[in-house]
Amino acid sequence: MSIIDTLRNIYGEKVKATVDKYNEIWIEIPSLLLREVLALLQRNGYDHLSTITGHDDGERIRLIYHLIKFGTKSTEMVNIVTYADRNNPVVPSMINEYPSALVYEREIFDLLGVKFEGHKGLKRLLLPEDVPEDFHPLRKDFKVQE
Amino acid sequence: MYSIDGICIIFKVNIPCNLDGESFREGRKMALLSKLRKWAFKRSLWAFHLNTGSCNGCDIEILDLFTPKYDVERFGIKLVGSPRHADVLVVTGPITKKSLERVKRVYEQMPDPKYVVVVGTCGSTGGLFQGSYNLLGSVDKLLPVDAYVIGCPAKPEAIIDAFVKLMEKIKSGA
Amino acid sequence: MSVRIPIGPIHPMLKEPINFVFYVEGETIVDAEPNIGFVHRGIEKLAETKTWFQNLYLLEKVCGICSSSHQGCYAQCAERIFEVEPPERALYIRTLMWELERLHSHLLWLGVIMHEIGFDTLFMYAWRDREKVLDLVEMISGRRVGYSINIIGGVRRDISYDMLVKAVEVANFIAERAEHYEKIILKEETVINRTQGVGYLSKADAIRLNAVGPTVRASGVKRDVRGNMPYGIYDETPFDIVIDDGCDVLARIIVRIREMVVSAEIIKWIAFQIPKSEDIKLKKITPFTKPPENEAVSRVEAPRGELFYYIKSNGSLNPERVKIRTPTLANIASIIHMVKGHYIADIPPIVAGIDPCMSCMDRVIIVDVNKEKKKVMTYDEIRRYSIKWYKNNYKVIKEERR
Amino acid sequence: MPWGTLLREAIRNLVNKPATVNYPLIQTKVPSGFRGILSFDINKCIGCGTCERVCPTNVIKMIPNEKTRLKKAPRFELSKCVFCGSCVDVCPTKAITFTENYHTAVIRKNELDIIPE
Repeated sequence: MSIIDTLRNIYGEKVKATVDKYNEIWIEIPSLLLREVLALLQRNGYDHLSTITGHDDGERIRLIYHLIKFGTKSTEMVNIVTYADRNNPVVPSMINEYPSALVYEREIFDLLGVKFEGHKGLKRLLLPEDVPEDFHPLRKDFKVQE
Repeated sequence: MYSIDGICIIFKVNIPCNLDGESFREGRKMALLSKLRKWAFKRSLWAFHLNTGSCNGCDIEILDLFTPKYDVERFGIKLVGSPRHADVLVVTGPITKKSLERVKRVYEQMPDPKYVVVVGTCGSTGGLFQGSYNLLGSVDKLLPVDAYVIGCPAKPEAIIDAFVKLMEKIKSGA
Repeated sequence: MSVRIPIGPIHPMLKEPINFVFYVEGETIVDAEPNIGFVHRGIEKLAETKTWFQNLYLLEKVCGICSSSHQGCYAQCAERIFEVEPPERALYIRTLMWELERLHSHLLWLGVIMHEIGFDTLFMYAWRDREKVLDLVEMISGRRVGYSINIIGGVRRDISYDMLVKAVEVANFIAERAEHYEKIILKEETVINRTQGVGYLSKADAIRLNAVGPTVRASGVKRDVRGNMPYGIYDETPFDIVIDDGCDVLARIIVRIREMVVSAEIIKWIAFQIPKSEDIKLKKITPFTKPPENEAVSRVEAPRGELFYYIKSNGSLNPERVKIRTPTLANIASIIHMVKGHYIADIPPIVAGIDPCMSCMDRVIIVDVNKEKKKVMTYDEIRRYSIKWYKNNYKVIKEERR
Repeated sequence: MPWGTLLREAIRNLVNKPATVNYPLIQTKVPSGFRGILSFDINKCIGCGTCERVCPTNVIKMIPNEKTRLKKAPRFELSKCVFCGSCVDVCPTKAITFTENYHTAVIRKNELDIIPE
């Protein structure tokens, strides 16, 4: 696969890639490389960011960037997986590469508490303003108080 | 200041009425005015549709009532743009916390003889969204509800039934 | 100095409450800020507490109009997790329901946008024709809205011969009505005045802002999940992506009307090509089977654009994570870009232009800075104000836009 | 103004019959397979409780009852029901079925409940 080879020979072992049955490419990278890898992908034509998925699996917070490259003949789909520490999750923001990430990052900050450095208006998107500061419903240890 | 409620019914003028629902009923001796009110209400019910977090299924069924196939203007039921002209508040959706404040504001802006009809299962009992962190659950935790229409979404005919039942309830003076 | 206007309540005609704060200098809009969340019911958290089959009915209620898209996308994603393939006939029935839903959703939107600019007769006509699609869908699935026809591994109800005959009849009727509406709209000056050049989104901006669905196709970008990444049986159906390079609200109307004709073609093709076989669902998948532990992504072309689902399972009866991204969320960045530089009177057609699921409870407060007068208007009054405003000075604007 | 198409449309509307359904006087006939209010037949029920586990909105609650083999029968609190039909699909003895009754407008919420006698 072209994109996996380019990433491999640039970053070597730091990149783990798998292809699943429905030719979706899953690439795992450390969060430090996030901005470079996404800038590289955007130069290679992956210009559509479907969304950013945030998921708390108990030890770490997984962030998945779902990208699509609309080629003339074929369409490639790449999912970039990166991890953030659970207590103080900070990840570089993708606002200038993908402007539509403005709303996705605010949603993940609202429901999971991941801070995106470089995001201008990082406020809550979905929950009302008078909600307590550490109220992040999608965290695994979130209790519903009635 | 005692408001002349019956008069304001005839001219559809919203004189602020400081008598809340219960003491109005204690004021039974105003038989003439309540008869006037029943006669006035038999003709037309103006409805204001309020979406408190619904999935749009019931909202579209409510709006189907005002389009050619069901056309509830035959019974004088009209959708108004603001709660100040409305008699019936048609509420859909389990009240989300963010719209809680606005539901109260809309309910208080309605002139006093007002009724609430809840359309949809999630408005009546929370339905599929019971136990969610961001919902109040059912509408009757906040507003006094006069009629429920169960269904997800309710069939437009069932919503017409609810209006008919509401009219009968008004006629019997409840 | 820009004035801050919170917009709402948007007319009850639109459904899902969204609230925009527009920064306005005089009549032109300088900036906008979205404030959504009035309909946030915590579905993603609830989906983690319900079982795989219960989620079918929960996720169908994310949006009442494109419920079959949500359920179909979830079922398709779950089938990728269970690693099963539904039988051929089930895929045909599932695609038929997707296309019928696109018909009634586009007709609904055509009525909404016409009501936004004051053309109420077309609103009534569009919704009267929509009733025919709803009657057909009630016959097939047992309910007008929210058909819940999909299950993991196939479809719940089979489709009989006379339902297919009626489907072809409705498809012909809607295709003929779509051509009729297109003729009217392209020649009707009031519609052209209010929608041409309004809400301009150039092709480069549409790609940069990752707009989806008819909004991006109206800017000349050939992006449609059914065309680019065919799922289900879309690689066999006669399907071509409808695009228009008008880049404004009028182009979005035309794209949606032509899409209705394409959907009618697909329905007729399905009615003739559907394979005759008894099995419509996989017997081995029951409401109590546990999936292997993996994760899957699935995309579907909902009437409003690309709908995206990501599900991760940990092998138990409840999914570990269900991520939903609705098409309206993807188009919000485009609304903010499109609104800049337009008048207050253009807010209704632009905001309704991307066919968002929106209605709201706030009030519009327009603070007139120089006269220090505070005017409170509901969205309904803003519509009448915009129609009146256009009536008395549309000549000026016409020269401006030429 | 597209006079040609509008004139044709106006004449067609004059000729066609009205689109309005005169609902309360003429009860609309729903197609077969319509998902209306549930009906429950106690004699067919064996009390297995599968419907209780499968219902997404916990409408069904098993209460002790003499008539069924496992000595319990479902009680339906239909004000929570979303009429999805998963209980109808999963019931082994087809004790729960859909009726074609769509009159679900009620004054009090418990008017629709089905309690097995």
